[in-house]
Amino acid sequence: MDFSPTPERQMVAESLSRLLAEHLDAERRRAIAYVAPWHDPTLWAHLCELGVPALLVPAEQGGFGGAGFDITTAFQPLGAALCTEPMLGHAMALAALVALDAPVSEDMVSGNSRYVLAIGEPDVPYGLDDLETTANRAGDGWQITGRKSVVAGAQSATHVLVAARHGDGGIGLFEVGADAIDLTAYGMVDGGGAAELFFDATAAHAISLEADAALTTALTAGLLALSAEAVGIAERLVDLTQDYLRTRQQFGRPIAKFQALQHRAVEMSLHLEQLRSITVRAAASFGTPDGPRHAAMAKLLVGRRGRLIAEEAIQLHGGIAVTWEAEVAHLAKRLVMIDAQLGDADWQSEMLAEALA
Amino acid sequence: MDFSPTPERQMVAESLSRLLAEHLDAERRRAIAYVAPWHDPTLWAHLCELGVPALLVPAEQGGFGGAGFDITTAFQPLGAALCTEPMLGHAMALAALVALDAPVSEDMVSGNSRYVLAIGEPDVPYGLDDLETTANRAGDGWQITGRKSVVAGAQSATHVLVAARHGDGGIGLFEVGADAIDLTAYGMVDGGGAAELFFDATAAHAISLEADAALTTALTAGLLALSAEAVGIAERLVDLTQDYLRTRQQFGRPIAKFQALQHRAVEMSLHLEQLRSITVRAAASFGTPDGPRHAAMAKLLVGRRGRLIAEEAIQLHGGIAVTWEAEVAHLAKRLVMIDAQLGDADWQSEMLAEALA
Amino acid sequence: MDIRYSDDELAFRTEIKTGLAEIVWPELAAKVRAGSSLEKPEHDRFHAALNARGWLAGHWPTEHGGLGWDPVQRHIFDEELYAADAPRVVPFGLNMLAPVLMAFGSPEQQAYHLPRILSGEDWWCQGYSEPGAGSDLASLRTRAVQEGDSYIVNGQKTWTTLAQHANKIFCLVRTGTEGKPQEGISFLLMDMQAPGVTRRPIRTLDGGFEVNEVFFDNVRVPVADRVGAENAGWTIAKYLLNHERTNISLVGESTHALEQLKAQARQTRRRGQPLIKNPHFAARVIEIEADLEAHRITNLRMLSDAQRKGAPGPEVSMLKITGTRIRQAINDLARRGLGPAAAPFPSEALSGNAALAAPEHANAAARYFNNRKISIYGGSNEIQANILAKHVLDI
Amino acid sequence: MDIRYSDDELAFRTEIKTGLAEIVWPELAAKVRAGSSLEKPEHDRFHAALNARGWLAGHWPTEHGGLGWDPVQRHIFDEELYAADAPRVVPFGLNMLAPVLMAFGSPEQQAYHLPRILSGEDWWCQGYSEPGAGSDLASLRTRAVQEGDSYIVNGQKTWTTLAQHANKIFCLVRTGTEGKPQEGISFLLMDMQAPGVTRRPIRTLDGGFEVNEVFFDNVRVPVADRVGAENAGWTIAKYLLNHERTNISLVGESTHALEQLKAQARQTRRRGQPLIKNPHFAARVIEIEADLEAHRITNLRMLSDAQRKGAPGPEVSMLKITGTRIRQAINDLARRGLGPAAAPFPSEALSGNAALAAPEHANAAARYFNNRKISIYGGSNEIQANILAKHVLDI
Repeated sequence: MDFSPTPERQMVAESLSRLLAEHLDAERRRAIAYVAPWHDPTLWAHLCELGVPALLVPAEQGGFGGAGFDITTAFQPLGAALCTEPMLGHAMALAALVALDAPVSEDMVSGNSRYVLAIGEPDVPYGLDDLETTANRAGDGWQITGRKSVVAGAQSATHVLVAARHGDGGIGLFEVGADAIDLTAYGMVDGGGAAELFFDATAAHAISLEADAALTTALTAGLLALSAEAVGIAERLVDLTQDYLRTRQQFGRPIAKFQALQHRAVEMSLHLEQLRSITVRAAASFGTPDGPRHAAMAKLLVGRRGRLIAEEAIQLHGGIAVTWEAEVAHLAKRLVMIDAQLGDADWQSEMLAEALA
Repeated sequence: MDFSPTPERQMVAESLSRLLAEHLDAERRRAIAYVAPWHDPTLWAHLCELGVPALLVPAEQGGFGGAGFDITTAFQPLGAALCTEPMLGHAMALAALVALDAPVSEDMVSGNSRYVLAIGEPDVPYGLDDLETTANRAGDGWQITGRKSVVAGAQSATHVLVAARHGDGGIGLFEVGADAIDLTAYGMVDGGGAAELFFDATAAHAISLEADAALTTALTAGLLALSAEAVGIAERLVDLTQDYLRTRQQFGRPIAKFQALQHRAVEMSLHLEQLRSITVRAAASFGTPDGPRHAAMAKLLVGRRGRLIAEEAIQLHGGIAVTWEAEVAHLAKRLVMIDAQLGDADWQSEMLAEALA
Repeated sequence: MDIRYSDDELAFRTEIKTGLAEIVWPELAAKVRAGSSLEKPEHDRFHAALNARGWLAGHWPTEHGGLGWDPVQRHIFDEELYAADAPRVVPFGLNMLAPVLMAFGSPEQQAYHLPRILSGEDWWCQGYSEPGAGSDLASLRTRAVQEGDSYIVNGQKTWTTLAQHANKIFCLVRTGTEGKPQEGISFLLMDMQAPGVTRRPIRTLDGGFEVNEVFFDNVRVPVADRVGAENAGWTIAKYLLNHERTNISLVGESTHALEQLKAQARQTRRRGQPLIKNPHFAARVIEIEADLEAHRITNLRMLSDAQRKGAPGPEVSMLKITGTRIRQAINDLARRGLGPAAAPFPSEALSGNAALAAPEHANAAARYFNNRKISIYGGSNEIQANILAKHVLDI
Repeated sequence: MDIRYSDDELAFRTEIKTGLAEIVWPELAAKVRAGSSLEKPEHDRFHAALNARGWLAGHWPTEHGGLGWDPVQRHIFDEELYAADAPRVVPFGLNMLAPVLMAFGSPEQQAYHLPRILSGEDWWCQGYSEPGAGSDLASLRTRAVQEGDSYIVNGQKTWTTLAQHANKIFCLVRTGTEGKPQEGISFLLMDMQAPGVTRRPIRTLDGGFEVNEVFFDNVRVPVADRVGAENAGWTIAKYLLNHERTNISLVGESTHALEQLKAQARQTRRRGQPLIKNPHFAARVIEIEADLEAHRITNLRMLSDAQRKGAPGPEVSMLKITGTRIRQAINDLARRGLGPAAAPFPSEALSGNAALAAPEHANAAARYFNNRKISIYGGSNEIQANILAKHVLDI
């Protein structure tokens, strides 16, 4: 048993952290994350040069990674830096294609093309079972009709992979060029961008007509990525809060001297430790039959305990934490809002419960 | 708006507290509550002399009370004293008969007869909907077949009222003499007694064949009584814990000086305040259309916050609280176990949710 | 025990409800429902309409031009404001400064300021908090040094709510440095237009602007504009904090927000049925509903106590803690109920066919984040817990 | 990162599993499942069987007759004990006194006592807590005064687990009153049969007997039976507290208890279906399962750290807090799952046709109440939080 990262992953993580420290300090991040296009194409290019997309792809498909711990290696530093580059959707698109053993283009591995995987819909934000978007044959190709909702990163994607139900009820995966889509882009309360995608007999190319399993793998990859992102954020929040307690003076002494606050700081550490461990568990299981189950557990704890960490970080900082200038505010917002991506805590709990009985 | 008790109820509550202080100190309570018949017939007689059963009956049926605040007036002091006299079952039986406008005997009002209302079954511990015990006509009378489970106070009842399903699917209320029933009596982990009641074509007398509404009223009265009992216990637990924090010395000072414990003591007070208020709410609504809803809310909060009060009382007392000699232990046990009577917090939540949609 | 409203109180409620229906115009109600910030003219128009009926200061004593509402009437008025989708009455002049003037102000100060508060001529804001002195008022550092018949004020205030609309500010300033830190504090009435006063908006974490920093650079304040004696500001501050807390249960606001939440959950569809039928979501709604019902009674019990006994005791700290928790729990659930649709800034283009939720719900995430403040300001919940601990543990 | 067990470790697990299947006899497993107290002969027989294979002291270093298991092996052994419905190994001699003797005892003490611990000839209990000194060991008051080559011991110990079976007790006693309170403490080995030692059982809140008070009235203890130097007991106590905590994650126990809970919830019927299908109950099970899975990894991470770095750090306080919370949450849910059927004392007549639940579940309420102790003893969770606060906040 060995809980240390491999030297290679350690090196990638450190390079990535350095890169982000250089190009995305807190002030710059605020300038990018809340203004269209809600990310920075230059920063995206830097991430690609470093090989972040390639890290998410196995060697057979032209990358140099693709394991669960590769995903966490990338997303934990991205989380700590509150990076809003549209890497999640790209990672999920890659995971779907890899799972289908479908061709992965060089441009996709290098990040020259930016992909996004569009699954959720207004009434079906989570899961695959009740999707309403449909695909119909049209000549040699397909036409997609329906709406995909709050697709993170879609505002700047060059290619969109769409999950849609086709004639015989199965769920297929279809590719559409971004410029063929009626798209409404917007910014998010926690930074970054997303879009509503409206399909009205929009021409598409079928990648697979039996994509259920591959989409489940992509969702698992997404849950793992979000959990790692959450760990990166939660670590920052815990650090900042501990620092603040040590430095902030009230009633003539550092507030870290107040036992009630001490115990609450300890609770935050306990939550964080659970998040770290369950994310390790999910990363180790990625690609095994336990992968989806452990990823769901990770996302469940991220939803529950992540919110508690975020709320306590704000409360223990006091007024300063509810201002736009405070890094802790933006970290807290992102950590809370992660819950609403790809299935919140209650959803994960329901999915896990179905397997319980 | 007036939140003070009427002078009459104030007087009854004080007399009752005095009576219990005289006859049921902590040591004597332990001697009674855990040894067959798990209550004290002499104490029962004293309670009846004071008019506790009569307090639960309206004047029209020969009592001098019967309102929601009469129920709480009786049960809150009974709770504070951890009295295990079988008053709950008697109160519920009375409430059912009153709701049916059925005759209430003088012996019942005086408490010379001890009644119990048997509803719950092994697979149907809560609610009326899925009851499996049946009643069949036999000549002029009826025969009951089935099992009633963990019927508190049944071990010492003289008469049993049984809820059973009859021919056309309705739920009726039937009376059986206690000596006609195959009964296994036992003591409870929180003190007091109960019994399993086995009916095998047991002869019974029909009180009503349409008892659903009356049984709902009886259950509402039971929930209110249990909530008031819980308030009485919770007040004692909060008092004892605050006293303990003020007196107990560790690390050279009273542990009340430790801020982390201070804040937890405050949390206990907040829980208690919620229990007090929701019980007032339920008492005020008893007999109105909102009665069942507010009683369910009260029992819901008793289940959730009562447990937290009990657990914190033990934790803040430390080791001493897990001993048999400690009053706090017995108070905590009873407060926790109240949750499992007549529908626990989850059950109440489900019932309330059904009305929500 | 009779916890029903009296017939008079019920009639009072009907009167208020009917009147508010006439006062609140549709655009105002829509903005309030959507949680949008109001413009100053909207505030002014609403205040003037309330004042025309005497309701703006209904809770003021009659000798000062009020109607002498008791705490229960005031609570009913508050509930009805929310039920009517009316905005909260801006409290700084009416509910905070006015009681201070009535208790500590000179007859001249009362005669001059109280009518101007009612008329809307003066919009007051509150200069209490400073950077570095949030919950710890004794450590405040803004200084006032007497020069002839004026004080010269230097320093900085922060978290000054709606200062962007205000022409006046009441401030706690340090006038003495001897004795205990809280002994050298005075209470000044200041003009926001005076030379040397500047304000800078603080953007809150949700992107909104409602609080400000206010800077004082050699601002001259007539000594006559001090309320109470020099160095007696601590007493006034404590009096005011207590008054500020009387309306802190948030029962009216939470009741209304819970109804909004239920409406939202009935409209939202998940797995082919309304969200309100999801057992987990429903259970959370139910628990809040039960907690709010209990809290409502606690509030009425304490109002009824206050009606009999006069000033509220330390138990009102309970109302603050429980009230803010319930309010925040509703905010949290409203955000969660929307799922991913809570994340977009609704201000940005989510109109027309791209709309993700009804306008009154779409702001759920921003409101959740913004309302993290309510357990921090007005004496943080930790400070309230300290107050309660002193009370219940006799320490 | 590779969080799988190595092949050697998997082989080790198989060996233990197979062996325990041979060692644990059916009546023992049934009693363990039902949570019943064991008689002394049952403990003795089980210990002897483990000792025959060398497993009783598998974690002892080889020079003292152990097998030198590393922390991971020890954890595997612990998990398999629970999986086999085997009782916990009584830890006082084996896991608490033995490491102290190895670290601080004289060669004579080691040579005499360690074999007697293994053989079962001596059953040790722990004399730490005193009335009035629970978490605050520095304030203990049992006194040992030297007289010739003996100490004369007077005082009282409490919470002495299974002292009813013990013939020996190791004690912290006060031998000095100067300096800091913790400086005058010594560590003594005492004979429970010595004149002046009396014990009195403490009944626990669930009605059981497992802890005791032990009284010392002029008990004579040879100075040779002191471990370490006079007044050096505090160092030993801290060392021992640390060792005691290494097994405190309760991962093995909780894993097994969670499986029992699920089995119970599959058997229990509510509203016409198994309780496990109730959304609320299932959600609680799921949350515990996720927490336990995380905690399992935390435990392995810390074991793996300990394997590399030697002694565990203050992070083990995390294992204590989280481990006890998870264990108590399972106890709580098992009790709740039974509903009213949890309330009767199963010892009283709930057999035959009156049975309310399978014997391994029927004790759920008593176990829940009894296990409130686990967040209190061995350094309460509040003490653990203090330790962690020092660590994370550098205070």
